[in-house]
Amino acid sequence: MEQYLPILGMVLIGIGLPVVAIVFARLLAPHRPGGMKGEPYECGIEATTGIRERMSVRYYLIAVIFVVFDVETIFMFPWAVQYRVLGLFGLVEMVIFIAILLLAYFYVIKKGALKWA
Amino acid sequence: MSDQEQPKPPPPPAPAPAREKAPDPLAAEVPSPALDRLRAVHGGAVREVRFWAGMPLVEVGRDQLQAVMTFLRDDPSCRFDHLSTCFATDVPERAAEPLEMTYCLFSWPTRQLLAIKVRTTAELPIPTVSGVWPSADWNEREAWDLVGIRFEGHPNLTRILLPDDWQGHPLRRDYPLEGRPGDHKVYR
Amino acid sequence: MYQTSELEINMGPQHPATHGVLRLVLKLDGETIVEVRPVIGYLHRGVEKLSENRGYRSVTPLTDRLDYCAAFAENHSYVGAVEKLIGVEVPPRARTMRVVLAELQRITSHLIWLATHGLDIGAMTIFLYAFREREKCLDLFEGYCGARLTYNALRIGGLAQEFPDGWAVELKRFLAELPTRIEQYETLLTGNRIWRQRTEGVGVIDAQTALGLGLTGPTLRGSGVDYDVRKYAPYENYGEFDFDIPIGSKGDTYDRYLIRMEEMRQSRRIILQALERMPDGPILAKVAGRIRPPSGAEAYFMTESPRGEMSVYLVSDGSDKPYRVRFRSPCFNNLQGLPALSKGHMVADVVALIGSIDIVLGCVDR
Amino acid sequence: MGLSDWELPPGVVTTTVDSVFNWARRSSLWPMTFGLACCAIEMMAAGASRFDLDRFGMGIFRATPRQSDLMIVAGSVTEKMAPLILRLWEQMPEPKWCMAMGICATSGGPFPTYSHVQGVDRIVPVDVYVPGCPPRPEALIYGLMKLQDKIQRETLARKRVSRG
Repeated sequence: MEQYLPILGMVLIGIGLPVVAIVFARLLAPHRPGGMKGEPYECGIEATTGIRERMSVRYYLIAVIFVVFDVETIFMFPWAVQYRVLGLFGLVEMVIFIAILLLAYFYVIKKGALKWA
Repeated sequence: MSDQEQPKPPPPPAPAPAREKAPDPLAAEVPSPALDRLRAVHGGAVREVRFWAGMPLVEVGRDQLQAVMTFLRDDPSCRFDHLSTCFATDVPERAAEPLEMTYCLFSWPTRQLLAIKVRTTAELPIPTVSGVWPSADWNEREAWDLVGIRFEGHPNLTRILLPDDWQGHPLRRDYPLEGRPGDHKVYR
Repeated sequence: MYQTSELEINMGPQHPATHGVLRLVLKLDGETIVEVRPVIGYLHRGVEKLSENRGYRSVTPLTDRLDYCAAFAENHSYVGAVEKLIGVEVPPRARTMRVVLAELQRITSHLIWLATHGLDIGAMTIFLYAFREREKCLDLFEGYCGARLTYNALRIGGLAQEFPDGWAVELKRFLAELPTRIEQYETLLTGNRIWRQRTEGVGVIDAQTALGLGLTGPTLRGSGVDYDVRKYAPYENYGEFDFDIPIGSKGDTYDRYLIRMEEMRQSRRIILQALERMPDGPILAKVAGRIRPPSGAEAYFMTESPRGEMSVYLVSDGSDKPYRVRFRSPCFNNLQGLPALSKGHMVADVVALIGSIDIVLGCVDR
Repeated sequence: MGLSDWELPPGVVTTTVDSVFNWARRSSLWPMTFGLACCAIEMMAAGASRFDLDRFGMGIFRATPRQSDLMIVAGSVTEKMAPLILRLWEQMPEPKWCMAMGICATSGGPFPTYSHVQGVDRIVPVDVYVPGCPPRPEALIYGLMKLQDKIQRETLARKRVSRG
């Protein structure tokens, strides 16, 4: 049971910090909306086009590819921490994992998803 | 050009000196091959020629401006490939044609400097030169913005320096320096 | 394929990468630029109208504030124009001193160009390094005329004051360490893959279009045209010193970067030669108390400022106030070339391009 | 519903809360990069390594008004720029302060012309004026320290006189 305490502590801190920050900010910070504060900021110019503008799909493609490889690095963290304990098994496991993602990477490059123009 | 032409001062005539002053050495004529070429080919267009500090100031007729400018740029002995700047001046003393446009040309290959002047009124448009040198585009827009000379055939003759809803042309002599009452808006 | 609507966005007057209050209306298709429309005038203070209401001598402080990164170059072109208008002969010592100060100003201006150009592309360290050298230059200028930015050090007919003693020694010490500093910048940038990818092939312009657009200075010399006012219309005594004009080959941002780095070395060469051959004698010519050039007198004086050909056209009407003053600013024409330079590039390249044509908005809007 | 809207009576509670709030606000004033003219070069020099604004917690120049507390109007304000300055000022979240750097922003400076606003306080309420043309980085830092003193004296209690 005890070894779960640190996790509970981390969860509490994880949830507590943002909640405390938001609540105190809402309570204590001056709050004066109105005037031009609500307008979208466009370097000082009155925004001609609205915010909800149709964006090119390429942004979405690049964002998703980034998320995939970012999550890949996150999965490496537990392995990197327990590198000694996992030993050869962990190494082989990770090499396979990286190889699969490398395959995906070359596929993405070949399909030209990263090329912008 | 045997007799030394007395330089006719276009802006207000200076107080007539008591005795006839010897012509200023700075106004001396300087041999300028480009000017001679221009006179030879476009003699009709050239209205008046003056010199000052070694730079020929040539006044050209408004209608032949386009032809003169293309000639000056393309002629092998002139080769004015660099329109350094062109700006407008308001000279109210000359009531007939108060607005004056000065084109300052410099030829890098032949190292010659030449100033071409064209006179007009607020209504009569001057043919644009942005066809010959694209760099004249913004200069002419500034001339329209600050002095109010119209340019015929200019791709986008709008205000460039002042806000779009500005009234009047500030570089006119009758425009007060600190601005007319409506210029400075009140915010607080 | 699929058709997305073009996004029109303002890279507006308040923007960290526009080097002042320049507004670019960008029409974008995704990240690629369809059309750039510069909107200027947000710093138009009407200096030309103001200088028509002042005496010839009191216009000089206004010229400091036009191109505030190279105030000496602006002073120099205005004072030179007045001297040409009234035919004053500047004594040789004053001319050589002007060359020394003009070239020191070129180094200072190129340093701030390098700092902001690097910062725009993401090289934060080069900003701090270049400002460290620039502070040394500003100390030298402050030692000479008391001001860091707006010098007003020139008088019609010569210079305001002599070099303070020990100033030339200080200048030589700064010039001695300058090459190692430039090497430091070059090791940071020239071989840097990111820097090359962000600048090579960006904003290519050929010589003919550049000439037609009236580009001057390093922006024009990037396309392989060696037009420099110091060589083609030498003023002061630039003819006596030997220095060469670096020119580019492809006309892209990388060439313009290499040119300006090389120009700093050439300026150092000129200053060292000028300090050796410094003649002695008066530093201010005798000029009439009230400057009243005859009416109808007009003069045009061209100088090579760090940004390009900076010239002043003076018209006189016989009174002691200039009738019309025209400041020909290099940044005005270089900025006019921006749409041509940024055809088909991406938004990030426009940021690199603004740094590459090195514009100062005070000089554009006057 | 900010704390200052609670209409607290001035007393020992508010003074301690004041000192904490003001200390926090004073020591991390994030300026907005708003360089207009020559003063912007001196502001950059102040931000660079020799005069280093980071010693005061102000080194981080935020590009957008949304994340900045201090607007340093560094340079000449023209008629074309005036409505933009007002919009940028409005788009900054409270608490915000404004500093007029240089005599152009303070009172029109050497340009009494048709297109030049004779002082930015005709557009936005200014807290600190820094004279000079351009003011040296030390003068700017002195002005910022003056602003910090001003922030230190602010209070959340019921205001006797309403702040403009």
